[in-house]
Amino acid sequence: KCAELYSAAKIRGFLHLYIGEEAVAVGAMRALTPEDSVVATYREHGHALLRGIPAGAIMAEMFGKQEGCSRGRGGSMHLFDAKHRFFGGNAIVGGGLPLAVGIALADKLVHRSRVTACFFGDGAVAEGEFHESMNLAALWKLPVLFFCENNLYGMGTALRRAESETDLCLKASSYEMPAWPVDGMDVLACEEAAHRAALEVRGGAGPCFLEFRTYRFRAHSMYDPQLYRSKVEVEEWKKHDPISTFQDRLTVDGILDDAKLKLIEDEVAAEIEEAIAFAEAGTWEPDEELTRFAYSEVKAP
Amino acid sequence: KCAELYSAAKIRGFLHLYIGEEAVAVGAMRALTPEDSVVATYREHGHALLRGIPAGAIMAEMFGKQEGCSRGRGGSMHLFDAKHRFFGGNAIVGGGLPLAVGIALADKLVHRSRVTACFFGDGAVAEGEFHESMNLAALWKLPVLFFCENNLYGMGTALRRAESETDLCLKASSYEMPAWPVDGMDVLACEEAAHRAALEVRGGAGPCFLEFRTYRFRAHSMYDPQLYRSKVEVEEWKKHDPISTFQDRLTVDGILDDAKLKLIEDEVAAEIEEAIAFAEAGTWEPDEELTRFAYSEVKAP
Amino acid sequence: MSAEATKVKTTYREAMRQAIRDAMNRDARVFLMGEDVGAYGGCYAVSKGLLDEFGPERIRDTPLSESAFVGAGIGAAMNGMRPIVEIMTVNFSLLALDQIINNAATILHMSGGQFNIPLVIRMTTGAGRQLAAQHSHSLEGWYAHIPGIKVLAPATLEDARGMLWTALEDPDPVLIFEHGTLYNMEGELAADAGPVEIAKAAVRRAGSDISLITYGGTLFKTLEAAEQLASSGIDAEVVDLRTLRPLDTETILDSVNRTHRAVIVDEGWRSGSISAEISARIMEGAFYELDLPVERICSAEVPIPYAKHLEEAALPQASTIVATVTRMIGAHG
Amino acid sequence: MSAEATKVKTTYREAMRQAIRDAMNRDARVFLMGEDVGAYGGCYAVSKGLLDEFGPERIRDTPLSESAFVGAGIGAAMNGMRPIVEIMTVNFSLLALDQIINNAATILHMSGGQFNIPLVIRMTTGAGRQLAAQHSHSLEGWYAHIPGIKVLAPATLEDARGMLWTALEDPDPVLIFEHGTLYNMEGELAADAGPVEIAKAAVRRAGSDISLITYGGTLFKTLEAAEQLASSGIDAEVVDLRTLRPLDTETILDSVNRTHRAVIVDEGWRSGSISAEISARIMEGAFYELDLPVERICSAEVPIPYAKHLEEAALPQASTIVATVTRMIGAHG
Ligand SMILES: Cc1ncc(C[n+]2csc(CCOP(=O)(O)OP(=O)(O)O)c2C)c(N)n1
Ligand SMILES: Cc1ncc(C[n+]2csc(CCOP(=O)(O)OP(=O)(O)O)c2C)c(N)n1
Ligand SMILES: [Mg+2]
Ligand SMILES: [Mg+2]
Repeated sequence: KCAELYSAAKIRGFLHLYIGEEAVAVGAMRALTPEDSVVATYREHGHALLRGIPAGAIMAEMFGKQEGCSRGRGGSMHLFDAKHRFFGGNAIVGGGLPLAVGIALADKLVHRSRVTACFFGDGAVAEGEFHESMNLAALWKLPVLFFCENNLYGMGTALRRAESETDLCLKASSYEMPAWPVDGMDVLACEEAAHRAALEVRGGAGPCFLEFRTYRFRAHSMYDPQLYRSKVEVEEWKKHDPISTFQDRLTVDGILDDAKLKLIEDEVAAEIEEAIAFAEAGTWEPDEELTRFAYSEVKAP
Repeated sequence: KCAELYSAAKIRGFLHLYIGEEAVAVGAMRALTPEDSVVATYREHGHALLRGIPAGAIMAEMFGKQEGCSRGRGGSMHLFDAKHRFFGGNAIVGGGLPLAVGIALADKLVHRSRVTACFFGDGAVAEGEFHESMNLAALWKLPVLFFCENNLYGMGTALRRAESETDLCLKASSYEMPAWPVDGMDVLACEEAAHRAALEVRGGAGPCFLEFRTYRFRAHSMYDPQLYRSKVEVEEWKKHDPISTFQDRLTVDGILDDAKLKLIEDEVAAEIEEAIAFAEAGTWEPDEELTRFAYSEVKAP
Repeated sequence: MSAEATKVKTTYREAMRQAIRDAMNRDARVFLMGEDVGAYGGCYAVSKGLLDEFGPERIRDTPLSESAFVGAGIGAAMNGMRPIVEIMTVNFSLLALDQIINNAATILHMSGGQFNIPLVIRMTTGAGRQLAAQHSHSLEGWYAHIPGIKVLAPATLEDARGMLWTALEDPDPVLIFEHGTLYNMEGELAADAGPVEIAKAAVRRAGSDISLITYGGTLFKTLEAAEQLASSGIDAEVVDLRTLRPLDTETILDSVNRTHRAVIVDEGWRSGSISAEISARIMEGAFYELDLPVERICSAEVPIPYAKHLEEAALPQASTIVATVTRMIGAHG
Repeated sequence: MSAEATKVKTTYREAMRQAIRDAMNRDARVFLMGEDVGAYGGCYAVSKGLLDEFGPERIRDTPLSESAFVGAGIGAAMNGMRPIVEIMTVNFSLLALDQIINNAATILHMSGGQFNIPLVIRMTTGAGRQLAAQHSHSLEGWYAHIPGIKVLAPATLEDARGMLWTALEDPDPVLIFEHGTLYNMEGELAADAGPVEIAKAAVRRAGSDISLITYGGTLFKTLEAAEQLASSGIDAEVVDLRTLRPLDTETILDSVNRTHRAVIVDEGWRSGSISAEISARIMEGAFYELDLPVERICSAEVPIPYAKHLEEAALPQASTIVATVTRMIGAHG
């Protein structure tokens, strides 16, 4: 568990993307079985890793090597893995929600008790696709877990400058969809809430909406000068760093000590080294194969 | 007033479209000044007429004559009139809402105290453009009157089969937008509610949402076999026919008697005759002008 | 389809309905989803009666949410189903274009070949019914620009009946465009008519003087023109593209190599239409075979007007085709 | 722009920013609206600093609601304003296509000429930055199919600086496509540089052996290829289309009539690209002037891959242009 947590955290160091929000994916993913489906965004490295996609395959994908989980065709924003039922990082904000609705619809039509977890940010809530997907899922009582990672910003736009009503759970209610907020900086709270939601959804009660209240410590992307928020605000949130706070708790509870911590950190460091080595050793897909995968090469079963 | 009411009703006889819902447009339009703007749907004949577009120009438009209010280019679904600030019948469900938001934004930017009335049906509520437009209008506190004509059906789809939450006012609330339901079969109730809403919106309080609860007596369109609703249901609603009920009330109050009624009916009949005559007498735009109006012929001021 | 097969009288609409019924019976993974496909019976009555036959789970009415239900079709296809998504009219498909282009057309590629999308999207296209500028676009040729999808334009009863199942068997997203003026078309269809291949264009009328290349709603106007031309001694060949992506260049060049003249008839707006692509391919593949430049007869570059006479003037008509061909051949005996 | 005018060093990004600033100062009806144009400074930093200069009313951040804020731009334009709407990337414009095609492009016509829409929509287009298949489309040529809108593709600093104001003065909707690889392009611009006309294509390099017709992101690759060809004795003319709708056919035919050979270089996918339209127009207007068939160099028909080497292989490159031209001219002394 801690190893997951750590690796989910550290591996990101490579692209500075999910830092600060680790608790959400770590907690939420633990509510899912291998049979369930996951739809994610371009900020999906942690999710992919937690879903079980090998760190090496993810790293290789970012390198653009054909050993990558998307053969180097997708890159960091488009990690896919059919075996782990990871239906991709989607780089169109809101674009993954209709897919999740359809994946869940298929499960319902053939009476499978799977659930589909759909991760998206607070910024996606303004998109029409959010509205249409929420209504469809609720209207048809589909097994979708809408996991909203509310980090208070969509790029440089603060939630209060994007939504006339900033209580996102209220929005879910307007579709008659059960919804509740979760402390996204507390991994145990995230896990507990996700479990509860998954239980209801799996039982056939229809979709559920969770608002994970979290914060992005790093810039939105490499190019982001962060003119839109104050250092003070960021520092304030860093006090709630899900990793260090969880660490402290484990230490107090006597579960973790410096020796164990050292062990884990070494483990993670090694895993990262391995992943990078794997990616480095990866090969480039030959140019001749350029036009592959525009269309299928085999007939669908 | 009654003449309006009647003509709004009777003239539709020509295309069987708005019958049963007349009270909404009649009541709502009375809250607007000539300076205000109107955005409507393809079911806009009554609205256009009430807005002051001459019946002849509307009839000519349906005939496809160049004397029509859109020169015969738009037809029954696309009545336009710049002079009366009638920004068109829009035949994309939900497609008019973003336009209304923009029209209101322009008024706000130049500090005009105009309001923009946007009519749309219950079916439009499921569209992403509804969601995005409601949020923008509320977020920016724009002077938009969202007039939802809830006739319980979108073509053949009953509201309860289209929305997980059928209380449309609840949806408006999720954008922090004031909203209330109105008896759409009672012309005086419609007028009163529209006045109240217009007053607030004009005062700068931001947008307002009214749900006019009404019913479409006729088929959705000529082709509609109405397999989706029972005759009984239709008959039940017809008991609340806004015209006959209002007529009865006026008669009881001694405002209307058979003589006056006869007078009005003759007046309307004459108006319709005139409109038809005007349309008949209209001319066809020459084929040589086919490609006009793809682009402007004069520079914009 | 065997030649001796007994024929039955039917319409394009019924042929399409039979195709849906057939697909639903063949494969439990198939379901139909769209606005008013069920209780209303389909806005053009194509799916009329199917709700009673297959029930609301498989003949699924949707709210007005083009983007979400098209996206849901993609998701369902990724998760084992074979959805048929109906969009009432091509104009409304613009509301779902993000899902079609950013997801349906790219996911197989972005996933390095892991997730194919066996989805069929049907929609009505074209003008000719005085529905004005928001209900009369012909965008099938425009869609044909997008890699990752296939685009079909069934014009005959056989293709209305036969293309759907072949499209459903295709592992990738297939868009089927049904021209609104064809639904009421009556004709004879073999009682045992079934799936047809979608890889090749078809020569609907053999001829030696000029190739008239068209598809969908303009096929019959073109055939009519060909008959008129015949009476004045001009023997025109009529090629029905049938599939707009991928284009069957071989059949096109084959015809042009025999006739040495070509006119493309396309209801799309001229600039950037698929007629331009065909002209360019003839340029690239048969330049030295041409007796004279390839010409195009397309819709006028204006949103389709409501007035009947203007709408007719905006669209390709048999008379225009006859006049153009006569001029071209007159110029070169 | 006077020849003696003092030059200043600038970038494409700064030229575009200066154009926006200039427009905001010229006309109080102008405002900029889009995602992160204000507080964030623009996703490509084009509008950086303008928020402080003009305030949040006129440099207006929007939520992620492409359809609504593009539609709001249309409405505001219909009600007296001159909005500049920024869409971050061309792919996201697919979410607003209903508003662009069903409203912006049709309302003037549907209203019989009553409501014109003086709206400008700016967006980033093109590949070359490893952003993969959902951020790398080149759809400007595809948009050029739609009557009712105009489509601009500024490639030079002069056009980045000058096209915006001319577009704002246009009574109808104008789409401006800015290729993502150009923002950092540095160069000299006249200090007094201002509005430019948008009606004509420009010959960026005069030549007599062959016409290389291109625009936007591939202009400089084509000019580079022309230089390389010159060193091997082939004198290529380079035509920059600048405006994709309406196309300046005259300048194109003019060039081909002089060189008798042509290659079109276009980052769009080959099938149904604007390169096809240009080839077809040359077929129709200069067939008898051609020494050999017009060829096209376009992007491979595949969603743009992430891997750098594959992305490069997918796009037109100077080397491909040189090889193609050499082969063509080699074949015909
Ligand atoms: C439809 C669309 N519009 C705009 C963008 C550009 N964009 C990428 S991420 C982003 C912010 C999204 O914010 P949020 O949904 O809160 O996710 P977060 O990045 O905060 O995790 C934007 C505007 C996009 N990718 N897709
Ligand atoms: C985007 C879009 N989808 C579908 C249609 C086809 N259509 C026209 S009217 C209609 C029903 C709309 O219902 P509602 O909004 O309740 O308006 P009403 O007709 O009841 O007044 C539909 C589905 C359309 N015009 N636009
Ligand atoms: Mg966010
Ligand atoms: Mg309704």
